[in-house]
Amino acid sequence: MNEGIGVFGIFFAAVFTSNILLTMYLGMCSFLAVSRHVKTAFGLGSAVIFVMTATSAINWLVYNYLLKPFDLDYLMYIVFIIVIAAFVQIVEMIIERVSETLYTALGIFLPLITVNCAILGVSLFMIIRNYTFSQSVSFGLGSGVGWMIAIVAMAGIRERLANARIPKGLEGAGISLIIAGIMSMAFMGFTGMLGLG
Amino acid sequence: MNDKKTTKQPLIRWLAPMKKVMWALSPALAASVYFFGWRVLIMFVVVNIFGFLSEYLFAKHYNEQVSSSVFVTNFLFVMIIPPTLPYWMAVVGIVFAVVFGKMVFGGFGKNIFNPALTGRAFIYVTFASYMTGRWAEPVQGFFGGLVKYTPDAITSATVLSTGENIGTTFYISALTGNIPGSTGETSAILLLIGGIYLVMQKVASRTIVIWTLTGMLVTQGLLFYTGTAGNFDLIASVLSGGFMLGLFFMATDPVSAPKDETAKIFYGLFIGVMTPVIRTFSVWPEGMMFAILLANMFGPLMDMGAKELKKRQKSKQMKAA
Amino acid sequence: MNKKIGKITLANLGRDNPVFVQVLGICSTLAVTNVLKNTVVMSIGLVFVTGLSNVTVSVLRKQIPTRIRMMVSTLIIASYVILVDIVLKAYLPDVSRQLGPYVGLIITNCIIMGRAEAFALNNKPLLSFADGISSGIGYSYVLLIIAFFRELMGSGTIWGVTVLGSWWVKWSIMVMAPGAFFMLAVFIWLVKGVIIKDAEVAK
Amino acid sequence: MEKKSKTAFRIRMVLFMFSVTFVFVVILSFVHLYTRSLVTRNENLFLKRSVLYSAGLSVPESAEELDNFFSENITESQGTGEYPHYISKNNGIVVYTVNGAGLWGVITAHVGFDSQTGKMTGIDFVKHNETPGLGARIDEDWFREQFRGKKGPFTYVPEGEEANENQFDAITGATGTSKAVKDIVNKATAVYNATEKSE
Repeated sequence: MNEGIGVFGIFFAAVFTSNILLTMYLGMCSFLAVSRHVKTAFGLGSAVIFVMTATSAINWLVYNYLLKPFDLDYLMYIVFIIVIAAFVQIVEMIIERVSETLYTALGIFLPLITVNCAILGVSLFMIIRNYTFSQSVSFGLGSGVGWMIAIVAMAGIRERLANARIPKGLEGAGISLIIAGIMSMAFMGFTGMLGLG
Repeated sequence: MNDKKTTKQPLIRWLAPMKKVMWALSPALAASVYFFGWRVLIMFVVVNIFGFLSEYLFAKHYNEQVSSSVFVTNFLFVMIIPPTLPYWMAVVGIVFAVVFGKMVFGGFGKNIFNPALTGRAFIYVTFASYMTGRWAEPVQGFFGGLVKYTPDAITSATVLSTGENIGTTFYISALTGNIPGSTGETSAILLLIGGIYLVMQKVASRTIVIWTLTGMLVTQGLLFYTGTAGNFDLIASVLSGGFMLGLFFMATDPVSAPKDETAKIFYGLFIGVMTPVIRTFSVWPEGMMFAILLANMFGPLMDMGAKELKKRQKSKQMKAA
Repeated sequence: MNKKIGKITLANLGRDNPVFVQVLGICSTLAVTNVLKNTVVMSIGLVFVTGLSNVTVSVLRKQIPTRIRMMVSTLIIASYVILVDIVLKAYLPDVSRQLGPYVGLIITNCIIMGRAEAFALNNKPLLSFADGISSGIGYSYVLLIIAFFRELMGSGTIWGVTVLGSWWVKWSIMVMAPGAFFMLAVFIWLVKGVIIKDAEVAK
Repeated sequence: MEKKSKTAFRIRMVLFMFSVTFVFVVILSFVHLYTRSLVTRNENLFLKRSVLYSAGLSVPESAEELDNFFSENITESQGTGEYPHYISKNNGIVVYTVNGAGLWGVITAHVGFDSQTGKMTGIDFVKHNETPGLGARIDEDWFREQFRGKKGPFTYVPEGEEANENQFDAITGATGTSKAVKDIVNKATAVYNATEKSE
């Protein structure tokens, strides 16, 4: 087990020093596609936080109590992706029945999440890094929060840029990449805090 | 796009506030020539040429004038790089600053991040050892740098990175500018005068200055009195590390700062709080630069939040009435 | 049939290149582009997975119930990625050790999913195979170009061999995260600039 | 009527999913079992190579020679101290297996010492999860080689200066990993010093 880093340290690292989006490029597709408006970005962000935290917990349990004892860890990828897909489907169904408002707020984003690389990424990283259960959950939560901060800030910037004259060829994805680059640079200011790289 | 406008307009569009910023910066810049030698002046010319060219190419493409804001960027950029930086690195920095910090966002008035700081952050991360490891000691003697091309003594550390030798002598040197550091961030008193002039002229936002200062003093105070910040006391932290320059000339940049007054409070506080935190805990103790860039990043959100807040208050008042 | 394959291949390599037109799938692989060697291995793995999963989805396309088609495609993709992972571990242990978790992340690469959804579900196996391989290659060469410049500027080396001597000051930002963003943005800018100009001339 | 078709549809869905999963799992399991011995063999060879490398001994290319050379020269010892170590029979070299917290997880390293001079014979990283191209550069030769013949405790080489006997070059842009390596070599030095004295 990895006792080197505390639960809070992992959370902090996942949000700031090693933001899953700005330093590992995970979740770029939805990041570029759904960052035009702050409101939608916020909705997707909260959905990601929820799913990421929950699936990292479930996947940790599945891995340590089902796959490992039976020596099946080579099937990890398949199992994880199915867990994520199934979880998203179930949540979608529950939300649909329980609350109309929540469904309109979150429901539309849920199908997008299955293909968000960041979700699977979190599950894979936590296994490879040998995190304990509580470490995994805080890693999932932190990565989700970090992702949301990045996408909401990006949406804010893009809303302001709505009428700006962006050079041809940079419109859309290009300019977002440049903004993400500068954001990633600004986040380097957090490097080394709490003794984390 | 075509006919009327194109032909007979002057190349550069001068804006009054921009001129004022340049006036306010000039004394400190002159002082750094005195402290660091004539190389600073050459650096200034080089940076201005390349900064201007970068903007000119874009402006030409769109058939527009070059806005005088590019010179403000050039001024600021020269002041926040070490006086001994190789010329070509400065060129990389200023081109990045103008192109990726400003022009790709649609030019003057549209940039999200402060261009000079964007350029500086880029070369700071790229050429870390040149930007952090080779500070020049100011040239000593009555004529100072006026008889020198470049300073002789190089030191690997500024006060910001070591936190040693802080005392009255240091305060006085920092106030006059007789300390190693970036070209223009050394002379605190001249920056202060320039800054106050800008605030009086209403070019720089008073709200941002006040709240940044408040946030900074409170946070630094907390860190200092709990012993976390070493022997870096309040006076030292205000006088050094480009805080003055950032406070008056970059945090208040009217384009990249929020427009709403309430949002400006949050913006100022954010910078004020983040600066000492990054200075104390990060391995890149460049507090002011990273704090302002981060604040720029969340600036649009702050504006939106403030608007939302006002809307809610209004609707509440409506209901009450 | 052959003509069609050629047409699709050309389109995927050029005008419809998934990276700069759709800006898909830059997530997982961008992270390894600071070293050319890793990028090559990742690209080979990716081309392999895209091609085979496209064929498989295409073969099964009439049987897959529509409601679970995403899950089925993901499952197929994941299986091929595991295959790549196992093969790397057994025959190229050094490479596998270096790439670590990033091989697994090929699964979530949006390009593979995107091609399976957009193309393989409606086309015959052979055609789908061509489409998968060519969009994989189209994607890879963009990454290779980016990796080439990042390694060259960031470390002064190509394929681990020092090319630029000691006179070269390494641009450390290039091996760090922001470098990839700027590099890709500049690349898209250049390419789109050219394509847009072409299109205007054609009109 | 409608209900029936719906149930039928659902059953078909589940069956389909099940069969596809089944087919793939069977294929993968087969490949996995087929290559498993190869994978463990690779890991074993890797470990041996790593021990020899950090002991500063020559590393034979072919697998068989490696096995022979290893068993001739190295004895594994779980014995004294909390860290497992390997001892080279003829040369008086001790190799310790040391763990340390890296940026993203545990870094395991083999650190070798020459018990006559007390200097390091080499270092090799067995397992780590550092970022490819950044922290993972600890696997590169220039980084590992610089430790040979040096003596801990270590500090970084200051910018623009030559390294002296107890300094090493950190990796640009990988502050966390560099610090982890510093901790690991210093820990290994401490372990070595402690066990040497007790013997």
